[in-house]
Amino acid sequence: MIVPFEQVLFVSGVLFVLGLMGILIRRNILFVLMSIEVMMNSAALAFVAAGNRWGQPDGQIMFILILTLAASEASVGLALVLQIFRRFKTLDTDAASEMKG
Amino acid sequence: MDLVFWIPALVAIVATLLAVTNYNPVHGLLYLIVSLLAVALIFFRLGAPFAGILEVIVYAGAIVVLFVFVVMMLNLGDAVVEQEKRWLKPRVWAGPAVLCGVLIVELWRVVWPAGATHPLSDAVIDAPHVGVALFGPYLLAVELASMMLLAALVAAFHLGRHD
Amino acid sequence: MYDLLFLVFALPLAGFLILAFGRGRLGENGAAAVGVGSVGGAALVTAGLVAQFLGHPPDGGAYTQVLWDWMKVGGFTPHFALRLDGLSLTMLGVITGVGFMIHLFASWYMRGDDGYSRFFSYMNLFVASMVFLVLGDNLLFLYFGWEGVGLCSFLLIGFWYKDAANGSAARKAFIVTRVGDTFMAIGLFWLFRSLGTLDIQQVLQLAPQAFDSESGRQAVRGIALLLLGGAVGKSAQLPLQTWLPDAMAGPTPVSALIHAATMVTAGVYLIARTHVLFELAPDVQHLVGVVGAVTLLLAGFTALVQTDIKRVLAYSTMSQIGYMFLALGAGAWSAAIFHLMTHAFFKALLFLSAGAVILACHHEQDIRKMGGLRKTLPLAFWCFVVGGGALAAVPYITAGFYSKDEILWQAYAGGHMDLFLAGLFGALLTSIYTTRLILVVFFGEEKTHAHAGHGVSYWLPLAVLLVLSTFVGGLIHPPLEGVLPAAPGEGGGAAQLGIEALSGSVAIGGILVTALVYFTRPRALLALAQAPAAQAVRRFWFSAFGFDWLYDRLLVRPFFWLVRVCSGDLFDQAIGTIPELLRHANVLSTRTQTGRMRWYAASFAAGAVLIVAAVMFRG
Amino acid sequence: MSALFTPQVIAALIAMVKAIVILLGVVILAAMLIWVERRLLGVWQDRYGPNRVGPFGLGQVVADMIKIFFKEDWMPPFVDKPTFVIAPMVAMTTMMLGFVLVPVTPTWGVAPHLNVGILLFFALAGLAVYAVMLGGLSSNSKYALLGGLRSAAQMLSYEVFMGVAAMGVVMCTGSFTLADIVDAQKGCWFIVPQFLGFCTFSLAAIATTHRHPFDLPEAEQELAAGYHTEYSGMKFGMFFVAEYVGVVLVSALLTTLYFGGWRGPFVDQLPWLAFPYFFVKTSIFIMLFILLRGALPRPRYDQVMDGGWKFCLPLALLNLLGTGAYLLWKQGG
Repeated sequence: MIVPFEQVLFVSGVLFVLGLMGILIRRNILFVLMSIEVMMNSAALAFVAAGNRWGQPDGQIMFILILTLAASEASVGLALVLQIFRRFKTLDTDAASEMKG
Repeated sequence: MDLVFWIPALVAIVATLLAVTNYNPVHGLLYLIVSLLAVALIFFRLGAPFAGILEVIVYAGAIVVLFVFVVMMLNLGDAVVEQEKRWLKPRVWAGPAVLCGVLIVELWRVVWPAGATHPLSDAVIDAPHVGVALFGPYLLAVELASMMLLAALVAAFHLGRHD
Repeated sequence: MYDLLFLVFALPLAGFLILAFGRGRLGENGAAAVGVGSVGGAALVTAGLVAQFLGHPPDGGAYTQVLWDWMKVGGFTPHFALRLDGLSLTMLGVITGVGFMIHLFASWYMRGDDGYSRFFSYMNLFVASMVFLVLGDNLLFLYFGWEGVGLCSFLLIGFWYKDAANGSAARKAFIVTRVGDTFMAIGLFWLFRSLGTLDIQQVLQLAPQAFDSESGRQAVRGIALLLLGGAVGKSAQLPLQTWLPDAMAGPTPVSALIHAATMVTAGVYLIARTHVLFELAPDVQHLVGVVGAVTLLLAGFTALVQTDIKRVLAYSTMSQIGYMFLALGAGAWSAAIFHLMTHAFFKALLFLSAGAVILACHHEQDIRKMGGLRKTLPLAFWCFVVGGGALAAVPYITAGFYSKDEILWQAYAGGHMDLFLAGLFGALLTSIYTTRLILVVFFGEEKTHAHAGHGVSYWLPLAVLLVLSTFVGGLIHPPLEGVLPAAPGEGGGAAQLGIEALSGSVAIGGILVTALVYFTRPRALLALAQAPAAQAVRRFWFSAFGFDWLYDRLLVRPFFWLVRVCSGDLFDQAIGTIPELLRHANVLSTRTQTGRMRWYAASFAAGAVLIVAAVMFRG
Repeated sequence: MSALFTPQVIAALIAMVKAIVILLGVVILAAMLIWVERRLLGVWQDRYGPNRVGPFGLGQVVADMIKIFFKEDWMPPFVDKPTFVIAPMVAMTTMMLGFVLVPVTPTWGVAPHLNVGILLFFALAGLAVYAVMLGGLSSNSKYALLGGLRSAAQMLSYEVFMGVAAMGVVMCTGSFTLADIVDAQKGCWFIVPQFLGFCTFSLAAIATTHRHPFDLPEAEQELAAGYHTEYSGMKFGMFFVAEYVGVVLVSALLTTLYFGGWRGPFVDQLPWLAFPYFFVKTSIFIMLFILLRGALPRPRYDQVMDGGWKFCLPLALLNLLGTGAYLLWKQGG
């Protein structure tokens, strides 16, 4: 007997909010990227659980798509981190605020 | 109480919390790996072994490795820990934490209403099922994903160059 | 062979696409190869078509190639079809043949220009549009090509866009012809409303019955008038003639191809194509002739006093197209098309050799600063002599004589004495200003040092057109029987010989008198020119009878005045408050753009909290 | 008592015993390998190798183990302690865990019927990278850091096409499960249809265990001892043994994937032949790896990376494409 669907969704929601909190409180861009990975992972968890709920493989397929998204995001994001570090000599997200209105 | 689900779930939650609040990037990443492995276990429990193993191979084995790699390349040292300590004052995290707490409570009320139970099944959806669906109705999505990966590859190559 | 008909416009179109998307990467030789080669290919296909047409004419004298259905709206299903008959074949020969020669010449003329490949891409697009204009079996496609050539004319007049004057000349040409195009569009709407079709053959068949009633006669009169308006605009006839002299701002090959040989004759083609409508409205047809006659006289007088070599030729073009209109008005359809063809030969020749002269004199266009060029530029000189001879219609040895004489004879034979006399007087004017131009440019003292051009792409087009401008061109008879109705005076006999003798002696007389006065009494000529009355007349003629001035006062200035008056009115202010509000909103919203990522993320989170709360409390 | 020993519990106990036996065997084998390698290298390089302690120098293993166990486990003061401790554990654990997959004989194996099968090996190999990276990162020393960077990049690169190469076998079998893969080789070993895959897989396997000629992370001349420069005592021992465990694991996998695992002549009639077949095949690969160390020079780092991305990856993809095309063709008739 597995837990009900709602409980898995709740766990996924908690993970998501933790990731969101990471984005809100961290100034270090590396941690921000990590938090984004956490959020994507929690979404993937919700998808896989939903796939189980309906007995369809679609949930896992969405997981795979999220995985590719996360991989692209991480590679581009980390390349940007290197660029930012090279340019501003810091990982502070607030340092890169040249687009402010 | 399904311990095979709840133990990894608690591990994942605690590890994630530690990951996003850690001062040291390397330790944070280690906690993140633990969290990912725990989620992979949840996947196994939910009858998605393929997703679980991909979570380990790609997430833990490739994406987080990239993070560690970047940390190694930047070679931040102890200075970054000091800096994080300065940045993570209660004044900074109190507000967002309260906001997130509200959100968690709300989510709890919305996704887990009292009395609502949709049981999950023990049935395993194996790699062949996923593969057949992936290269059948989702073929376009696969192509789009591959295109996105290519774009990311080009972008990362371009951004990562020394100019 | 007929199956290849579509190639005639597909090849230049492909050339245009290659050049346009190549964006100058092809280099000069590559661009020239594509640009000239595509038109050359079209010319080859046309040659094959001509051979086939003359050898084995298609059934009914016309071949139709349906490519696809363009659209389907209710019962209106215009086919995307090409129609080849004697008339369009003649036009096709002129467009691709003369067009190829001019392209070839242009590949020499334009060398070293920044926009070399851009030039050829425009030129190819022009050829494609023009071919489309004459091949379209439907007035809709004719109109499509009509606008296409207008666009290319605009692009090419303003080709050297860095000079603001060229840009305004291009705009002027575009706007003035647009007036005519609007007339034509309305005419087409009316025609479609009356007949329910725009297919040319059906229009020609249906028109006689459909317009048989009294109201029908009124309708066809209106339609013909509106079509005439379109033709007048495109062909630079009175009163929409003012754009053509300014169009000389474009490169000289453009003037040769578009503003002499092909595009400006589209009006003649249009009227010949829809001749049934004009025959149903005889007074409008006569108006066509009158417009042509007046234009040819005005342009002739104006050309007498111009000092810019290209403007002289531009006014002579207007005047020659006036002849064609005159012929159309007199019902001499075939003669008009015949003159169109020979005019294309000798006017292209004149423009190209004028281009050679201009380039040799380092982009000098003022004939007063030239002189004595016959020694340094022998080829250009002989081209001018032959082309000028054809223009002035020197009897029997030039192509222009055969066509112009045909026009005069038909006008006479059809009983249009007014048109005939105007044409005769115009012939005199033509011979005088042509002789003047040649004398001033090539005789007298040498005022500038010229460098003759060389290379096959320089002399070959000139040589070919030179040959075609002699009586050789006059021997070509367009296969127009069956397409256009016979003229009143077919097979003239003794009377025609008399007219020939008369017009020939007028032309020769004009040339001789001018040359005589120029060589023997230059002083008297100068004294005449210095006289105050003559000065006034000269200024008046020089400004082309003040049409530009008139239009400026009549149309342009009132329009500007209206615009100025309307620019600050109540509506404007009311509308102005909206951007003002937006600007304030913008200032406020830029405040929220702090550049801090956490701030944005926090607003996301707050939004998520609100949305989830809304979901929670809703149910 | 009978309630306690239900059939499931007994089965679980038997499985545990099997697992313990297999893992113990592996560790002992790995320890023995230290001696075997030194002796064999001695033979191939025309010298003696260890031959003083015990018969044929066999006591050398015991002596080394005693030394490593009882040496002071000293930790430099500048290291990041938690990660420094975790790194060798990860190395050892991931390599040992890999053996759960291997069907040693038809009946002996921890989880040869696991449904994700060979994928688990890739997951473990992916995690093994952390041992190297964390070791290099936590040591706070430039030799260790550079060594860790290099070997991490190398392992990541080679894992990519190791997976691609192994997918050829998976496609032929239609299953990730190693037991199925062995069964599928009843008629013909996969070395024949998957020769390109075998070549790339074995190359990648050597690189993943960072054995010679892919031992750049430890290139003594440039980087001292690479990522484990700062390690000593038992922690160093774990890295050291993990390397040999890796060699054994990779050899066993090569045997299973491409050489029919425990299959051999008469094995269906005489089931006891299965283990000797498996042991001999695996040993041959182990010897091969040692021979490679004795025979080949070490390539430059950029050559290693180029060889991986520009040579092996296209080759593995070609193999995969060819296999796919062949299978589709056969299916379509």
